[in-house]
Amino acid sequence: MALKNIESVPGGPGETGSGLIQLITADGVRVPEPAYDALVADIDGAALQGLYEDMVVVRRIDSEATALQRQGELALWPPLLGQEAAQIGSGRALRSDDFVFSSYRENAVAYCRGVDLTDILRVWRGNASSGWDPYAINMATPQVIIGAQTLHATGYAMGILNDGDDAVAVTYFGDGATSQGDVNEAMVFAASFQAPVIFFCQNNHWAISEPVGLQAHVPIANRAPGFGIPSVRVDGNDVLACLAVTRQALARARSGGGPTFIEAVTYRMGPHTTADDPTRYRDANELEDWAAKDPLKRLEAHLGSLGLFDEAFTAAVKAKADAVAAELRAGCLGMAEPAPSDVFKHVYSTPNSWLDRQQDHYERYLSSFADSASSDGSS
Amino acid sequence: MALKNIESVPGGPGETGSGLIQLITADGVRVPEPAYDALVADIDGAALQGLYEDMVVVRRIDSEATALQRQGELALWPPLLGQEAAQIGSGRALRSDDFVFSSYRENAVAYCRGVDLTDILRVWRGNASSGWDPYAINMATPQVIIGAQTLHATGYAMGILNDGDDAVAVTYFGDGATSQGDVNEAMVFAASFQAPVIFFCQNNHWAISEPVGLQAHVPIANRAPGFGIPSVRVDGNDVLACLAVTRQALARARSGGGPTFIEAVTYRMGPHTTADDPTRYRDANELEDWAAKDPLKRLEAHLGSLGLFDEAFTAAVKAKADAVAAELRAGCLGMAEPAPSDVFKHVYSTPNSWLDRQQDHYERYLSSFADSASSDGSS
Amino acid sequence: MSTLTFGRAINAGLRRAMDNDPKVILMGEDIGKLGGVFRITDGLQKDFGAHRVLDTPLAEAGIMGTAVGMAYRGYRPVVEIQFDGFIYPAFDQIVCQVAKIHYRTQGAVKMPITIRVPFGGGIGSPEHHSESPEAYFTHTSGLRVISPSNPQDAYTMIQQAISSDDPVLYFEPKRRYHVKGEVDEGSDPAASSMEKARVVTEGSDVTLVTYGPLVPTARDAAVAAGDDGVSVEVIDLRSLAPIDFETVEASVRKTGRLVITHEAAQSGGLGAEIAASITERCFYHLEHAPVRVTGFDIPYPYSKLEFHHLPDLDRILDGVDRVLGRPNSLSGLER
Amino acid sequence: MSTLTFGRAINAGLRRAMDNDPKVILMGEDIGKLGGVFRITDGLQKDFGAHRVLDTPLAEAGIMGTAVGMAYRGYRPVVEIQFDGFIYPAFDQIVCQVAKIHYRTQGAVKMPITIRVPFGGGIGSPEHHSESPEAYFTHTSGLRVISPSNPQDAYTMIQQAISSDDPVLYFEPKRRYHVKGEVDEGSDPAASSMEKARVVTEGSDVTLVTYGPLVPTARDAAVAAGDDGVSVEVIDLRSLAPIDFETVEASVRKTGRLVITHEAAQSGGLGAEIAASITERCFYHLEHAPVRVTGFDIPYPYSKLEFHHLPDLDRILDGVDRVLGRPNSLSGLER
Ligand SMILES: Cc1ncc(C[n+]2csc(CCOP(=O)(O)OP(=O)(O)O)c2C)c(N)n1
Ligand SMILES: Cc1ncc(C[n+]2csc(CCOP(=O)(O)OP(=O)(O)O)c2C)c(N)n1
Ligand SMILES: [Mg+2]
Ligand SMILES: [Mg+2]
Repeated sequence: MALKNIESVPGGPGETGSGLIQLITADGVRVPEPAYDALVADIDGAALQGLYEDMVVVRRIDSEATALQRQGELALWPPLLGQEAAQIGSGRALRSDDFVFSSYRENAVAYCRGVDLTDILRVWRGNASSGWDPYAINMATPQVIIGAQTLHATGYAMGILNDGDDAVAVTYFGDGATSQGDVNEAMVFAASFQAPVIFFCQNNHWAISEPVGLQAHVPIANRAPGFGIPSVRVDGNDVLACLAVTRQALARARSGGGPTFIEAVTYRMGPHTTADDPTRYRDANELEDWAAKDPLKRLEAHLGSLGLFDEAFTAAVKAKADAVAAELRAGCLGMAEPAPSDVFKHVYSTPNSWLDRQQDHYERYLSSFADSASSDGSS
Repeated sequence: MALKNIESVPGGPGETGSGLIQLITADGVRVPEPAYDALVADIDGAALQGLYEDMVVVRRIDSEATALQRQGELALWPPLLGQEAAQIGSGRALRSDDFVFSSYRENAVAYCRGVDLTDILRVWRGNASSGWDPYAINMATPQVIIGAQTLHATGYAMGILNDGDDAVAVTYFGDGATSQGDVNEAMVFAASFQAPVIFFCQNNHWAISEPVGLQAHVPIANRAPGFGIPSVRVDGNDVLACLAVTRQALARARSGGGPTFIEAVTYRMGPHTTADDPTRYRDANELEDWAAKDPLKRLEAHLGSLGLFDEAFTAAVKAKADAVAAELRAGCLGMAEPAPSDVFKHVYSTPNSWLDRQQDHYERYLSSFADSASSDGSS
Repeated sequence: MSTLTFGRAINAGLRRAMDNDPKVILMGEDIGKLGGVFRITDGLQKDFGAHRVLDTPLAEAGIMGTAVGMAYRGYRPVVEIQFDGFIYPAFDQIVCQVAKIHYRTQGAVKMPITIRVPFGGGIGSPEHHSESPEAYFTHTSGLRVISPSNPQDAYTMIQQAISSDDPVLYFEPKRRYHVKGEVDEGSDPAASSMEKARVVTEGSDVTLVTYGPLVPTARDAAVAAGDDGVSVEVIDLRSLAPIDFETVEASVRKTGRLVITHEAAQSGGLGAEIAASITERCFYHLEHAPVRVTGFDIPYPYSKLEFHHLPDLDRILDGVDRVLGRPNSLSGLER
Repeated sequence: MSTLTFGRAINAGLRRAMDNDPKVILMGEDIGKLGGVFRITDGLQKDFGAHRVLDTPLAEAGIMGTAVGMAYRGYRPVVEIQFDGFIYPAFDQIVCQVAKIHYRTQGAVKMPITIRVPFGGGIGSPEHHSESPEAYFTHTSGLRVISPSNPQDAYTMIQQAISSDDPVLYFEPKRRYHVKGEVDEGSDPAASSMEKARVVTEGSDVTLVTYGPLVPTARDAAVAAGDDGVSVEVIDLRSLAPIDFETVEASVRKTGRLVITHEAAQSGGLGAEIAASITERCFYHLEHAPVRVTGFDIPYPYSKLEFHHLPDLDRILDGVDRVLGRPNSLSGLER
């Protein structure tokens, strides 16, 4: 007996073996999964190609943004490399009137929601506290406080119930987040009110430097049933399986069946953010193991087996990705700079005497430079 | 579909039917429970009589304190009426070097720990922020912030681990408390560090006016396994069963097996506190149903069936309870009044210039009355 | 005009806000059948339904976080925190979410959440039931903080809070719940501003600033001082963030002397902000440094000692003497 | 004497405290193998073992609450909060437990917990990574709050915090982590008090009070003012609760003018307490109202604007001009 950090647990939350819903294997083979096949019966070759294109595009957004960060154009970037299937599979299952509350890593979900590409970058360039109008794409802007958004989604879902609507709130969070009180309270509220909310946990095996075994000793999907919430553990690198389980959860929520917890078992192939150095804490072998399960590769193989991965298709996908990357880069570089007195905007929605006075004083201060010397352009 | 409070759920946390560990039925019949019988094999007739005496005494403490409150001698009192078996059964299982972190309702546990009776009342009389030196009886003073103490117990247990000791930390909390983030985080930490801590939840069916069905839709004991913590649901009105499951959990913890969660299904037969009026929210029938399951009555019946409930015994128990009640009352009435400058004591363990100045000023203020007029006795 | 207790006046205000706007939803622990431990929401669940008055699970972060989600969805949640000392589990959601989402989303999302907090001491309760945490919130940008001191204000200001598009902390002086007063239930809450301070008693020698539970105490002190020939102007702040400094400033320009009293601990309490701001605004009108008469820098004490901690009439009068340079408890102290 | 960065000086202080007392245990997120996101605990898990340097689950209330339990058991936990903006989930455990248990148990239980908080802005980070929450804690009775401004103090004060039997918030000015300075690693932390302020630069015209990240800025401002013929005395508070008002008072009695600067929002910030207390203590020595140069009452802004929010040399000098009655940005404003 000793006090210590336990890093990995046999049969624990890091294991991928048992009870994982999978429709396409790591080798690209479509395997039957009776409870879920019907849910994706409509996904024909063209739809699969569409999902593939999405994944390529978001991976390209990710690498372009990482490059922009390296070039000093962004202050920081949280890559989603490796998690494309989890985000595209679930994101593409949603209706436009569903509402997403995510953390900071769900750029692929934002892409599915139809976000303006430039908007994704505003916050990481330091040009805004967040990028978009949540109501324009029915997705809240990134949440930095780990787990806080899960309660927002639950409350939003309570509002849906009260409106008699059949939309669904979907919240994304990580394996680390499951340790936060907020996430557990969200499950309590969701169960108590039978709210139409989906808890979509991307278990990417890491919370910065902490392996998932430090947060939990049993699979994370086991947590929810104890709150009275059905859960499912899905291969998070299998886009079709992610689509299927999300559709199942959405159908349950829309028909009054309440919340569902989805654990998508995936892997953060990059650093936590561009400021992180995973070599300090992570074994290179682990990365290699997961590279073999890459979500794009397996869909390539599967499409190939269907004869749908020809040159015309890959060229079209590449062209799309190039265009998106170019738009992203242009949007980044062309972003308008904020004005100094923007710091005072939107703190309150109605005038506030304290702040108005401070703004007045600061503007006088700034203009005192303009008076006394040549303007420094900051006012 | 509508937004509403759900009060009771079939098979939910309020139900007592299935999977409940019981060694003595409501009618006082000892029933075999193979997994637990050996754990209480040493509990002979005399020991059972001891447990019965304990329960009578703590019920008497409870009613005497309630009377003291009605008479204006206490500001408030949180009765444990109905929960005697849960508290005595578990409390008597502990070793003196185990450490208890409880809420405000565990006066019977404090009794088991050997608390000075007067100390129980200090806080409710308004004469102290808490009653006793935690290290004197290895039990923290009552925690008012719902659920906070579960983390303290877990941290204490981490300290035990680090000391290489085989003591156990035990935390008591209610059904309502299980909704708090702290309680869920405590389970996360306990599982992560495999800490020797017992989560003892008294599901007394109510959190002030809120029925347990509003906090949870499945039995509370189901919660822990999802955190990787074994759990057991026990008849909280069966003192022997409570003793048995606690002993099992203690043995597990002492031998390096980590935490256990115990849900003792019981009933708060009185008001939440003496300030509460349960007729506003609670059906009288429910109370009647539970009166039939009274923890003392069933032990009386059982002792009777063993020929151990004769007049000599009941007279001795009554005498003991009377003596305890008299001691309690005398201790209450005889409590020394605090001095005004006690407000400044023990805020810090070393001198603090801000507070010292305030104390000096206040003492000058008080003595200005002594100077200018006859003393009002407050200084 | 009807005569209502403070508590019933809040109840009436809630009722009117719920009548006027179906998006107003109450959330909290024990607020349904029980009507809250102080009965402030008495009868509202019965009349408006369990979908408008929600008994929530016992988790303050959960209540606040789900209220944020309801606000995202277009609702105007009114959250009851059962006692002052139980607001801290919700602190993160209040400070990082409720206060910041409007700013974060550049005005796209509004957070019209009202957080009702019975606060303050003097009711003989155990730990965590008598605290005055207002300064934590007045220091938090993005929030508005108000506190009524009488039934009419309680009635009007709860409606103003609910109709504010900004989040509002509404601090209810619980030891005054039973105080009765005249309430004009037909009055239009939009006709006045919840941000204006009110001169309770006019006076010319000393300005005495307070809010919430100590307003009646301050008024009594003014009467007592008057008997002693000192004319005290009592100001009830009503809004604690922002504070209506114009009103306080105008008074201090007249009196030249400022006493501030509150129950909260002195260091870093609201009194510091008031003293600092008024000194900035009218330094050359001040005859004496502003005097603070407040709770001590201690955890709220057990009830047998609480009236040593809480400012009362005598301590306020001692402060008035101090600001006037009359003999007082600190006379002769080298300061 | 060795030359260490601010960050390495904290690391060295932690190491020495752990060497001296096996009851010192570090807890936090990512503090083990990674050494923390700022590398402050670099190498400590390797050298002292995983039972002394605990990577905890991702839950701040959990970290703080288990630290309380460890303290009950006789340990001296040193908790790292990864960034200032992530302390709020632990607020309840800090305010209701860490701060109050000694009082609650009438001195029977000690809470020698040190809470390390990298704080303040200026590093170009997104939301929640640049906050200055110190005033929430200086208003919380039962806590001590300190903030070092240079490597030597960082080294000494972390050891003083850990050996204090009271809980201590130790605020680390993260934008200064890379500043280098001389550190006497043999010095005895018990030889000095963490509660004493330090006069950084002597001066006779204006007293400039600050702490943590703005101390170097204040020193630069004093130099600039000196070039302009104004003699500024800079005081580094070091302890924020309690504040060593004797040192500030002595300075203001000499200069008659006080400027306070901090990054936190103005309203209810520490500057208010300093202005109010110093006005109380030496009103008749003041030539002008104390001037505050602080962050605005806004959520910490996105990084492209953060240097508009943060006080800098020019804004401090403008404050100095104001307190001296020299031409300044507010000249001519009717105040
Ligand atoms: C309340 C809070 N504590 C700490 C952090 C710092 N932090 C940012 S990301 C992160 C790890 C999150 O891990 P996980 O939930 O698994 O999500 P992932 O980053 O893997 O997507 C931490 C500790 C934070 N943002 N918020
Ligand atoms: C953080 C917090 N919120 C609210 C309260 C008010 N309160 C006191 S007891 C109680 C109900 C507790 O119910 P439960 O956990 O079931 O324990 P029981 O009283 O039934 O023993 C509530 C809501 C509190 N003490 N602390
Ligand atoms: Mg993760
Ligand atoms: Mg209960």
